Amino acid sequence: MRLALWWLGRAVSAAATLLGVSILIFAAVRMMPGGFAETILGPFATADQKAELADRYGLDQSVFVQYGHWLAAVARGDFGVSMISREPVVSELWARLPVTGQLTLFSVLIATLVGVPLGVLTAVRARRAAVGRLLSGLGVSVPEFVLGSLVVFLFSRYALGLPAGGYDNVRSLVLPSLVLSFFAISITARTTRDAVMGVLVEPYVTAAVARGESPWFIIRHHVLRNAAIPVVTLLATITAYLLGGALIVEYVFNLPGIGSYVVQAVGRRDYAVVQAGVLLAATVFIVLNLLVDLVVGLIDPRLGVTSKGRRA
Amino acid sequence: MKDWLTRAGMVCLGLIVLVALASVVNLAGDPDEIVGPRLAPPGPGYWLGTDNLGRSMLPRIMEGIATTLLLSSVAVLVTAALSAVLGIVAGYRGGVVNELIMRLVEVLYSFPAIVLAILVAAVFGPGQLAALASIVLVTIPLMTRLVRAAAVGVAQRDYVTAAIISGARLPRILGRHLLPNVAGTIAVQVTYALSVGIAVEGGLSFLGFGVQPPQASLGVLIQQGTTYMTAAPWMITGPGVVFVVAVLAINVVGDGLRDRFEPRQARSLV
Amino acid sequence: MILELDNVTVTFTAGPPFRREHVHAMRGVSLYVAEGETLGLVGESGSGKTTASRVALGLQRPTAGAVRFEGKPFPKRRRELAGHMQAVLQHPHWSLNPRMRVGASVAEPLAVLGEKAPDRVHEMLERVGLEAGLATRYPHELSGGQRQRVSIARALVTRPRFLVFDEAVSALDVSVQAQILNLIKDLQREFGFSALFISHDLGVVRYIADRIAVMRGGEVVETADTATFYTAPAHEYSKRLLEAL
Amino acid sequence: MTALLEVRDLAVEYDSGERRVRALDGADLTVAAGETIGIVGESGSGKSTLGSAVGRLLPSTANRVTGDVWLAGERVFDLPPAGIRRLRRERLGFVFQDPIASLDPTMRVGKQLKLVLGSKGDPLSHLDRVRLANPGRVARMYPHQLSGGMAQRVALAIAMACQPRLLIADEPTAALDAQVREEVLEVVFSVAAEAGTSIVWLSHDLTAVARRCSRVAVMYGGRVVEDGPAADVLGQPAHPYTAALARSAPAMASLGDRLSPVPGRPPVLAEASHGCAFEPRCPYAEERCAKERPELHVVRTQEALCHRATELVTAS
Amino acid sequence: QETSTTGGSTAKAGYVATVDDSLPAGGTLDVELPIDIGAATGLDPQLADVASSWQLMSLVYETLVTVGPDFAVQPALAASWENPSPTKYVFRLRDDVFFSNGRAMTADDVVGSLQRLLASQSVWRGQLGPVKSVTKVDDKTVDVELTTAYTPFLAALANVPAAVLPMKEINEKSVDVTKTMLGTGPFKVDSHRQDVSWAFGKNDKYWSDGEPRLDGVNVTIATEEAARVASLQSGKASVATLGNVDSKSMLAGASGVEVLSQATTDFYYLMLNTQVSGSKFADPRVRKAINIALDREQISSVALGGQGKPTGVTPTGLPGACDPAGLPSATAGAEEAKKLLAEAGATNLTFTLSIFSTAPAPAVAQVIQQNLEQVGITVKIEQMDEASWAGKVYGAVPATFDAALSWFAGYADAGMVTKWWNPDVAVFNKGFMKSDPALSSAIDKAVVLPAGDARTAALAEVCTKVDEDAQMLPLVTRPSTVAYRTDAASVGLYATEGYGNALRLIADFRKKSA
Ligand SMILES: Nc1ncnc2c1ncn2[C@@H]1O[C@H](COP(=O)(O)OP(=O)(O)OP(=O)(O)O)[C@@H](O)[C@H]1O
Ligand SMILES: Nc1ncnc2c1ncn2[C@@H]1O[C@H](COP(=O)(O)OP(=O)(O)OP(=O)(O)O)[C@@H](O)[C@H]1O
Ligand SMILES: [Mg+2]
Ligand SMILES: [Mg+2]
Repeated sequence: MRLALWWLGRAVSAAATLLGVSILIFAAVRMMPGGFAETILGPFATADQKAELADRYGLDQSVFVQYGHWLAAVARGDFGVSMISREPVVSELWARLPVTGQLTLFSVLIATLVGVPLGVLTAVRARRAAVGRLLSGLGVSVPEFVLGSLVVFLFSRYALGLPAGGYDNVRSLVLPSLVLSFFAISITARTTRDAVMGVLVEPYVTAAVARGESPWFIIRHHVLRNAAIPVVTLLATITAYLLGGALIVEYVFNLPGIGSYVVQAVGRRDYAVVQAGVLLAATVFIVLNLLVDLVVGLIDPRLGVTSKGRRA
Repeated sequence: MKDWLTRAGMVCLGLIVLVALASVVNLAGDPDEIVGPRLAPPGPGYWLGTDNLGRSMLPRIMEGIATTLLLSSVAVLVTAALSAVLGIVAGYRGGVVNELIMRLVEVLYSFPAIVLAILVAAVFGPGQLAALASIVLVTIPLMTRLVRAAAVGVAQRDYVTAAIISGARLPRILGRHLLPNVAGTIAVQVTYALSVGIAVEGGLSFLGFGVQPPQASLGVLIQQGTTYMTAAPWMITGPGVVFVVAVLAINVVGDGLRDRFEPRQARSLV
Repeated sequence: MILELDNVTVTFTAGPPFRREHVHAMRGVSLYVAEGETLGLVGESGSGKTTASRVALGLQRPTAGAVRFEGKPFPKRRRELAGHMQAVLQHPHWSLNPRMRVGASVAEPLAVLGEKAPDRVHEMLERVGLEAGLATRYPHELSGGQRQRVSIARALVTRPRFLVFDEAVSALDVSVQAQILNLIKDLQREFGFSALFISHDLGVVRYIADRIAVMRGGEVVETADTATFYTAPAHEYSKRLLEAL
Repeated sequence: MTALLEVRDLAVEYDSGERRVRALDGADLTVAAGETIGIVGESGSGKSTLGSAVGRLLPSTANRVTGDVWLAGERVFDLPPAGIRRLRRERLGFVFQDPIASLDPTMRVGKQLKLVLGSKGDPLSHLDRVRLANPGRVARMYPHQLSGGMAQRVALAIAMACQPRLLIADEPTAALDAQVREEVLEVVFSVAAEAGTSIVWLSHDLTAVARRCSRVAVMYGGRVVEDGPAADVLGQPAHPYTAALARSAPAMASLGDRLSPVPGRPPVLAEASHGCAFEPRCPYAEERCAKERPELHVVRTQEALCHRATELVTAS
Repeated sequence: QETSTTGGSTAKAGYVATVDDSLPAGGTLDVELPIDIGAATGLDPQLADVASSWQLMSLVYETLVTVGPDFAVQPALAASWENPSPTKYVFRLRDDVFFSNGRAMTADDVVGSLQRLLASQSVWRGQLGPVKSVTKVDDKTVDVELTTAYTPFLAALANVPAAVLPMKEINEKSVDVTKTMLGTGPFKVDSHRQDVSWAFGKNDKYWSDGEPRLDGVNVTIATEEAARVASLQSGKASVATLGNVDSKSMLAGASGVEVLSQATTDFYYLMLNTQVSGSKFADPRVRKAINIALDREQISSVALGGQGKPTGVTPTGLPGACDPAGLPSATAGAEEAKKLLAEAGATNLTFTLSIFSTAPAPAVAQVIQQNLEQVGITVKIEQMDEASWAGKVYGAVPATFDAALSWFAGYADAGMVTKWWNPDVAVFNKGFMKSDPALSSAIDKAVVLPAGDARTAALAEVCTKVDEDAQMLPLVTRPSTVAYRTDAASVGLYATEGYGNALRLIADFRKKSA
């Protein structure tokens, strides 16, 4: 019962966020300069053509009416059709989801597998962490498009064994994932470092040291679990970020993913696509946050115990 | 306790600021003037080579540093100010206010940066102001969340309770008690946001929403340099090195700050 | 009657989302504090002492029951009570804003009332046995005992009629504890405030309280005069507590 | 070396970059096997530092300036990392002030005990040993679900799991309320007695310590200023500081009495003190007290670091 | 072994590359292009108005006539034609033409297609000229009558919007040309994913013997230049079009990649808005001064890496185009410009130049900025995404911008593009340009005159008038770059292209097995 109530609360909050996102994005795409008419039909289009297009997509109605129609359609699972391809937006998003999804997944995996150990290492060897600090700083200091372009160039010119562009199979995603994870590794490492350093000053770590446990044992059994919460929270944020931020990598590696799809749609003011894409991103974000709450609840049994702990 | 790395980072930042100041008086020449052949390697008159319009890279890099530094620091200050208000209010007030602010932040999170950039450019007209606003919008969600987290902790403190018992009004509690005590968090986050801001500025240039030509910024220069990576490597080397050094330095200083604000020292596990 | 708690119940919901629990921090607690009197509130950890003090301070709305301060229910706006009640809280480390000079911290309750009286701040500092020169220091430049004195100075600067001491000396070592306890007693004699003194240390409470209430599991199991209590405790639990002393 | 623990002239300084604190200023302590000794002193007198130094658990900002610690015949500060770990594992047990915080919050109690015991031990029997009712239930609980008293018993069970020769308890009851405090102390002392473990109990409560320990050592300004049988130290202090400390406990005062705290503030040393650290607060101080470091004086059953110890005792 | 044609060295006159005929037919060619067809009008060729769409559609659709390497009109679906009077054209259709669905093309398809075009909203309707009627004479003959003489008629007929559509199927509604492509061209569409890829298969019944040589063409859409360069280097693509003017030096180190620079008749132009109230360019002297100050040679050499050529309104490279060096603005000096500005009271003139961020527009704009600085004009560049730019330039009447930069396709006849200088005809520029009756009549006159000296002179006059009117200032032609792998493909490319179609000769391209 309580569980159901909790879920209900979360669902309401999620719905509110999605509604907010939808209103904002709906208003936003219509506020963007360069109307659909000039953009999609081009400068040569006649007034009749513009009127016809507006009529076909209901763009001549007031924004409120349009929003109402759109919302009603969305409720039925109909996200509209792209003005460019005239195909349902959902089917195209669905077709592109695997690319972006895998790309994000791999990047998050890499970020975790590299960033967490790196972060732990730099935290434990706090005094000799210069290399680690520089390494993790490097990730933020090399923009994705630079790294991406460089990798694409090198791997294509010197045939280094991995495909550098286009999407055929999972192998095509190796390099993009690496490039994309570069930034994520660095923040994961930093967050892990902060979290681990926070844990290292906790009395139970002192207690473990006092028992004569080995450093590795302490890290494995006590530090990792306790440092996991901020890291897990961050990973969700990163996942959401990567999902949206994959676009530059998608462009440079010419991957047919969602990021480039939505950006292209923005460029053409293809309203339905932008709206659906943003709503998808928001949904993923919300679902991820929900997952994080659950996972964090599993890791830390104290959660939900209120202020008390902090006061005494 | 400053280690050598933090100190080195500070020195680098100092140098970079000096270069930025020097560019204001065009110490190394006019960054917009076409001085030589296109894509010329380093030579007399253009010591770091020329770009694809035959402009000398040296003054352009200097201008780029100034632009980017100014842009991202102003943006980050704005972000810090807004995040401070939103985060503190959300963290202290909790309940509905918190929900509202955090949802708003979440909404921003789910917005693609490019849509934000276009919209902002539409409102302010393309240019520095728009780039600035874009950076702010992109960096605000994370910082607000972190400030809020810190504020929640501070709001529990006995001195806040004491102020409430004394009958202090909200502005006093927020301004005198919460703000100064989350300032550390903000200060640390500012350095991170600064490096993110610089990166966002670069990303905006990649998408064509950065500062307006002919003004140089590190983002613009690196974006162009990337295009000409093979034909004119000097176009990426200079700005690239400056960029990496700047962001690394900021990060390292941020780390140092963080360690300063964390009074508890981690024990060695040995 | 400065404070009355009438059949107050406070219930918290806690626990992770999928295992919510209800904690009854107070169940049907009735207490009063008379003018000029110090009520000692003792009990084991988690028995609801702090919750009771928060209710008394109007920081926590009871789930059920009534609270009357100076004979009236708490006003909607906290400001109307400004200067009437104060508290000295448990942790000397967190009771002072680390970014505020000590003098400013002490002056804050006055500032809230719109008064500016630097001499009163200095006078108050002297009263709690601190040099006035300390006013320009930051909390981290003071010892635990000094900090706690500052908290007391802050609490007393508006001459409130009612004070709550929640574990105000528990974190201090014995010798400092003694200084503070003496100080509280002296000041009470001089200012005549009423106090709710919370502690789990029966030795301390015995020294300072006129009357003693014993809490256990959210309920008040015994209320008695200090002398009576220490010589002839009525409740089984009180007896066990005293044995431990 | 027959003693279990020998601390000789130990000086430890904390260097936090801008400020240096000399936490131990030549502390001496001897603990024989099976002995229970209480170390008392005001906050900042160096108790915790001494306790940590025994297990070489000082934070990285601390450095040992002089002195040595022998534990079971080994020089603690000369051991290689593996050696000190073995020593901690086999010879030493620690119990800290905040019992809940010293347990891993994300792990069930049983699991934590199991980690310490390895495959051989049975967690339930160890929980039973520290008189926890219903060990099976406790083993399945998380630290935050325990009361302070329960948590401290669990911490004790963990510390005593490997039958250490020496148990260092750093204010193990400071966070507990009065009743629980006694129960926990009872368990600590009886479990240690059963195992033949020596106890070093760090506390600021002279009365409580004197009641349970065979010996009491009083610390002041980073040195052990008085050391002797508990009853004597409490009953007839040889050092003026001990005397002042004994007078200040609220429980000692009778109803209506005024407490008499130790006047002044405890010192924070930045370097080795030139004379007696208690000199500024001492009612009996004379000229040499500020200039000469006091030597050890044997007074009755006690040893005291006071120039005037003998003199004052005979006077009183 | 055989080395293929490398650049212009072994290519015939009029070509930058010619196909090696000795190579065997067959194979599928991988091509990468920066953009897909993308308009709300879908795949309907008649409504397509940008060259990138024409290029892709030309794989499937064909026109009655086509243009040769020298812009001479050549037979295509029409085997021959006659021009009995200036206003009458009689086309004899080939009799071996089939749509890729197997149905033979008929005169009805031709007539229906042209009539459909004339009845449509297409821009190309205007370029086709004053067509009075299109009639079927017999199964193989189609008659087109014009109301007045119109010299660019055949050139206009040679572009994709005038393609022959499967009218039977369209009328039966069994084919929706906005969603599918069905034509008589060398290839047919096997599959298409918008903005991702196309797979074209061979049209087995293609009329030209032995063509197409390829079995198929796979087109990948790769927006980012770096991605296309990478595909060329790795061999993932055999042919790609590139946008950077320095592609050649950037790909210099990549073995096996040949970069071809193709001239086009497309050209950049600068718009000076005279319609906004308080326009800074209302005074013709100001516009003229700007025109004088523009250094088209420098724009070409600096912004376009030397690949564009200065042009008047008649695109340089087309027969009969005027010589830009002879225009009044080219012969006057900076002093003249300053004087004009002073006379107009426009000293310290400052204006904003709105551009889209797609390269090389920013480079062109920056050179313009430098040019105008020489005469004391301050230019502020305002860069935005293409959609915002379009909104700003075409979205409002009167338009709100100061000045803007764009480019026109130059087409295959020197008179065609001049029409856009008459806003009453062009319409889309009414928001920022006022019509000049003298210029309009000069344009009308030049369009009508048959090719020859008289037309050349008339076109030259149009050039001069445009130069003096200076509301839309032609700048330099826009180069196009095509790169291919010499070990994977043999390609043919005209030296100059009028309809932006780098794949014009694809039916003849061959694949090399690496
Ligand atoms: N905000 C809260 N949310 C949920 N539970 C709470 C909250 N505050 C207190 N509790 C619970 O209410 C009970 C009483 O808490 P309270 O703080 O009043 O006890 P206490 O007697 O002051 O204990 P201590 O001596 O440890 O300070 C405890 O079980 C506590 O966990
Ligand atoms: N990590 C540290 N860094 C710097 N100074 C320290 C550190 N730990 C302790 N000190 C200082 O060393 C001195 C002795 O501290 P220690 O913790 O040993 O005292 P204690 O007797 O245990 O006090 P308490 O009763 O408060 O626990 C104090 O002045 C203290 O401020
Ligand atoms: Mg409490
Ligand atoms: Mg201690």
